[in-house]
Amino acid sequence: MPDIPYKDKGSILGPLKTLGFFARRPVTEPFEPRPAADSYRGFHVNDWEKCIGCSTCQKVCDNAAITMVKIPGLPEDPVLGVRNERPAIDYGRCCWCGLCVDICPTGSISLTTEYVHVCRENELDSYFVLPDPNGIHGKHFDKGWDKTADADLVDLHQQPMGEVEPQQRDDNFDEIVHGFTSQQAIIEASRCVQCGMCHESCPTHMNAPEYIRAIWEGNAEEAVRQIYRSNPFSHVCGRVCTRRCETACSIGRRGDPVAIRWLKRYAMDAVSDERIREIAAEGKVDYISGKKIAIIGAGPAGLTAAYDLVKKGHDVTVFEALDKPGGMTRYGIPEYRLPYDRLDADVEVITSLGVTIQYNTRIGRDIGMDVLERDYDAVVVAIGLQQGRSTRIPGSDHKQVRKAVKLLRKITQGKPFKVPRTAVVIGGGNVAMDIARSLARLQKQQYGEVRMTVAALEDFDHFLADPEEVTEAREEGVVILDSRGPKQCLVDENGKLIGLATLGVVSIFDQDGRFAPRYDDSDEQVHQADMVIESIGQMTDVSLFGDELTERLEWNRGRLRVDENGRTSEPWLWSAGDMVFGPDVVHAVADGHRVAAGIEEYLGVKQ
Amino acid sequence: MRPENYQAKNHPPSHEFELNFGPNHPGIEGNYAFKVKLNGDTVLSARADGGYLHRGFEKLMEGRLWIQNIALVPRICVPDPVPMEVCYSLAIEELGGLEVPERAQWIRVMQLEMSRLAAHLFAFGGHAATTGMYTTMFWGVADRDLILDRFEELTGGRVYSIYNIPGGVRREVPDGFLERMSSLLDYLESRLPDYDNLFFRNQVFIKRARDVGAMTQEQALKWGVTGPNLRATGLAFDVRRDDPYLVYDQLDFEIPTEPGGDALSRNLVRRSELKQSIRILRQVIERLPSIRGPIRCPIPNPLAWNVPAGESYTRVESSKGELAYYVVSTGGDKPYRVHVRGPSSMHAVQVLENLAVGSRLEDVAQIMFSLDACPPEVDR
Amino acid sequence: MSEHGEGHSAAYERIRSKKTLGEILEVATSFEKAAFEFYTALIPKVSKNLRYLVEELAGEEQGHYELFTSLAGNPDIESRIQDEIKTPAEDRRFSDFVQLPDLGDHPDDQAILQYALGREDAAMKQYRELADSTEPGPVHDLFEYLAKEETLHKQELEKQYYEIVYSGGPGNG
Amino acid sequence: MSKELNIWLDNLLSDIESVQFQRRNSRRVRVDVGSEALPALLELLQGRASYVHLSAITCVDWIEDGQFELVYHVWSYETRSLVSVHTRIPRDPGVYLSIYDLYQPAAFFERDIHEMYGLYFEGSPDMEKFILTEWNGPPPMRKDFDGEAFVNEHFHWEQYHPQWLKDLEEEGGGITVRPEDVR
Repeated sequence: MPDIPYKDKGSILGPLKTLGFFARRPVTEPFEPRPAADSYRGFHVNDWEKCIGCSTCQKVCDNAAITMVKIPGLPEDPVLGVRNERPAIDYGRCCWCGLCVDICPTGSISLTTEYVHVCRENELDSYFVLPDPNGIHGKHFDKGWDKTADADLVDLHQQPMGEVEPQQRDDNFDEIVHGFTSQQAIIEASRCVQCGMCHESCPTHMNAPEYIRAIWEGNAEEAVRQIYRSNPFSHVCGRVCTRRCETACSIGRRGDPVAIRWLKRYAMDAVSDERIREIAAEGKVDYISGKKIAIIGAGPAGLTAAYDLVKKGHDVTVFEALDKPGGMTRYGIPEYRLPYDRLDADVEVITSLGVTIQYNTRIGRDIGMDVLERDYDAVVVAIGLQQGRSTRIPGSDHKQVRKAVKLLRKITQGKPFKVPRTAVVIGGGNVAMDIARSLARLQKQQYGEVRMTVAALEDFDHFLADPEEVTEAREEGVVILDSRGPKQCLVDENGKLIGLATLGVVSIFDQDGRFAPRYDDSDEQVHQADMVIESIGQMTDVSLFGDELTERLEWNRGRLRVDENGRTSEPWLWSAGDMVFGPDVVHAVADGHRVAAGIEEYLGVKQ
Repeated sequence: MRPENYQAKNHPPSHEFELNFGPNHPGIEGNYAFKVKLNGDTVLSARADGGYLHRGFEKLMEGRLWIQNIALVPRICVPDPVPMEVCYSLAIEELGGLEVPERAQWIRVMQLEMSRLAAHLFAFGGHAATTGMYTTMFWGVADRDLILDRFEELTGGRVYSIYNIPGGVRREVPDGFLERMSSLLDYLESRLPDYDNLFFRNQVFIKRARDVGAMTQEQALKWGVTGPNLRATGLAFDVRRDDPYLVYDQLDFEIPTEPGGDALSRNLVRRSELKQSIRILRQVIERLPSIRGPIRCPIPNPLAWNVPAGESYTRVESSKGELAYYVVSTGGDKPYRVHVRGPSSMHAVQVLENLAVGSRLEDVAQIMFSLDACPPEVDR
Repeated sequence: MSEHGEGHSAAYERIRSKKTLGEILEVATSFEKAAFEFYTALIPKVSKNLRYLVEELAGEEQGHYELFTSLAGNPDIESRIQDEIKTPAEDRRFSDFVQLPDLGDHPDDQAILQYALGREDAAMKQYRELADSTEPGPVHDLFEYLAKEETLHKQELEKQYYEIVYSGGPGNG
Repeated sequence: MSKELNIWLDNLLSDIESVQFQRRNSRRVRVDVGSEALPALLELLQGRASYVHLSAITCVDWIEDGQFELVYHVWSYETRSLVSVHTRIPRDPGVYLSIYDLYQPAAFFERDIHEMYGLYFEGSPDMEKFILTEWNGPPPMRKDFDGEAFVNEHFHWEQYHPQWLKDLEEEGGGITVRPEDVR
């Protein structure tokens, strides 16, 4: 036991010790509020430039002190994941715990060192505050409790996605991405803060927060059910979607967005095809409407419309010019990105509901549009962008100058062609990567080496292809050159293609952000090649309409003029998909839903 | 001067009176009240009456996400909030299998001892006030404030630090904090002789407190007394040593006891514990810089955090005695049940009711304060 | 290059021999008129979905035509022209590598744009040459102005060309 | 010594029928016992195994099972270990035996459980209300009592309408998501 002298009785002079206090300094507290500590949890400030209105602060607030308020005039952009809402704090409820700061995905909100607010009873409204960068009383106070790496409650890192190593994948078309394990999927799903930005940015407004939540709860079937509310092409979208959702994801503001696409893929792979068919059939009406609908093109737009319409009891026939369904998702996307059996599974869900697909039937050649107009209650044209554009530079009419979309189709169909020993691709989009990587695989198989160059107009800061496509293509031996403008395809005196000449690009955009490339004549390069593949753009072949219908239809800058439901100027004719909106699977799906809704409404009126 | 409607009341012949201590009695804070039945100045029987100070914690916790409760639990005991946060966090860590980094454990110990110092200064300051020695209370509160300054610096909050979360602590220790903490300890240690002179060696206090509210060790054990109150009956029991948590098994400290079991002994135990807490804090300040690493293990997104199903019972030694949390999870994002076993509710109801009987009216407040019960935790 | 191209070339030669601004404008005006008439005649030849393109080109040339007409009638043209040429636009050599096709009976959008680019390029170069070969003064300023006008129009067409032809974008196909 | 006691305790508990026992670590033991055997088991633990300190009694409302779970946490100062004895009783009628005879602190815990869960302990010295003296509703800690709904029904929230909000409303903005919408 330590000796503490409180037990001895002390001296009678003890009280005199108090005289010593005269020598001590008095304690004086200033009247003004004392400055608070550096990480004090005082009143809020919110950087409105950073804040995106995701309302995560509101969800974590343990005292229900946060109200979201819409502020007209602030930017609002669902595609970028920005809402014009900002949190307002009820200081009658707030307890200054700072959880809102720690969880804020953007890091916009922080607490300050300001802590005094006084009001009279009739000024209670002053308890309800809309924090902006200026603080509650418009006076500057230093930041207090602010976002730090230690305190961050947002997990900024995605679960790593396993991939086949380059050496194992560069000579075959096996799928590269492994997909999440259930453990990984649950962890990844748990990163979601349920802000719903993904839902708003998705062209078809997938219920991503709901299916992510279901995955997190370990309920893959419920996730599939949520997925099928808005997307019957989810094996496809789970693999190759352009995933605007992840661009809009609020977690992506400071870290990796939630891997929404891979989560969708996980849910779809986790449930058996048979069970998915059952879930997709839920809600199908039990009567036959007696209406007949023709859909031209068995791609995502056409088949999505077919899916919706067949569930409403209509008789739906899809006409497909080729011998298999899927459109560009089959003939444009290489198998290493989207295995055909997964695409087949998506399509089988739709056919299992009663949709008939008539293959090898080209409308305009085998059946005229006039026949469809006569025999069906409504017709949907969803033929996509099947034709490749040409650069039409000198020499581009050589037979060894090919178009990427045609070549990809050939590879999918397994039609034989002579694989070039050396090839150059003109273009920098995902299609360019697809053809380059597909040919590289064939080169590796046949010649044991890859001699493949991609010459893109854009520089890497403005590249069109996804970064992972570029990385993976390089891993597979493809050389990617940026800022190269095609000048001429070179042909020798014997008429043999020997390569492509390109010029360096100094800049690609003008001050308005429009494309206006400037070349440097002194920077000319020649890329040896016995094949040049053009992959610069695609267009629709509208010849199926014939001259007469083309004249009857209204057009808008080269594309069919459609109303907000996708209906053309002809009351029986709808148009959907890439041919309306440009190339994008998920947009095509959204469009399929849109025209299906339009047709449903029209048929109701027509009765 | 009597009101017009005044009428003398006929008192019952038994000379028994009922007196209500609190909620507005100056001797007790909060809404908790204490009713005594008197014969003259002698207490015949006593009855604790719960109030509504911060009521309904356990129910509230069932409706909140796991992490949201960290803002709630410190309120259960205002003078000594840190053990609440730590004990709750420990329970979730046990359920979730979270490994708290060593550095975070040391930081937790530091706060726990800071909180104990602050709480003890408050406790004997309050006791002194019940015997009319207000200077001690003023000093105690003023010195406690210096500790709160350090809390403010470390945690961003003076009283409710809301600094411990499942997995560790929320922030790294600020630069220069340990030096400032060290000089605070020097100051507090230099104050101990002042407190001894003013209070603990003061014959007024000793004579007033001796044999007041006395209990034997046997009684203490029977009544479920814990903490300093139990140690004041001579039993050297301390959860920190006997059921160790965090890094207390790596620390060197003693468990002061006193034999008397009375109000005096209870205060003397607290006085001795001040010194032990300073001793522990010095060790933490020495060791902490060499313990590197994270201050929190990775935890899931709090909005989507399912704590694995199960139950855990975690105990810590708070300044008032044994504090325990029984937490049940059914695997959901909120607790299914949280039971707070607080020391104060036990001391302030049954123990106080027992001790008060037979004592004199003027000692009731002393007995209450020597037990150091915390009203919000009683009302919990 | 088609016969229209040759026709332009001969006409530019004609300009060179002219000295007064009024005369020069008169000939330039006739170019734009010829182009306008060419596009107008093309409209019914192309498929309906592409007509917008030719219509726009015709409209553009008509605008030029009207501009030149009003310039010729403006007594203050000298000062106006001087105002306009302070920041001559720079030529980008994009369309240099676009082959000039035979437009044929049913030209597609790319062919039409290529033709238009070729025409603007030729006009721009001719005006530029004229400007470079004249002494500083009102005549020089007028050629400078015309060269800049054609340059701007050509740049606008180049952008349109990209947007139509290089529409690859970040697609999936 | 404590180690021997632990072993002795393990042996003892595994011998008793209807007792499931699980050693979590050197200082934590979970025991599940039928409600009829619980008082005897506690008596054994207290009398023969030095578990003299009743740390707490917890009640858990397993409403879906129609049961209350009672957990008795007892501590031994000698073995320095804590035994949590779990038992379940039917939620209805919700009557059980008091262990006040064994552990006096039980009076407080039992009184609290009675007040909060409506579970009556026969033989407990004091089943009077402690906090809820003015409450006639259902026992509030039961799962079927929704505290938040009660509060929203009976209390008035301050409805703020400051000038900045009025201004925003004039411009077409204003409140979009209230906190109660996301709870």
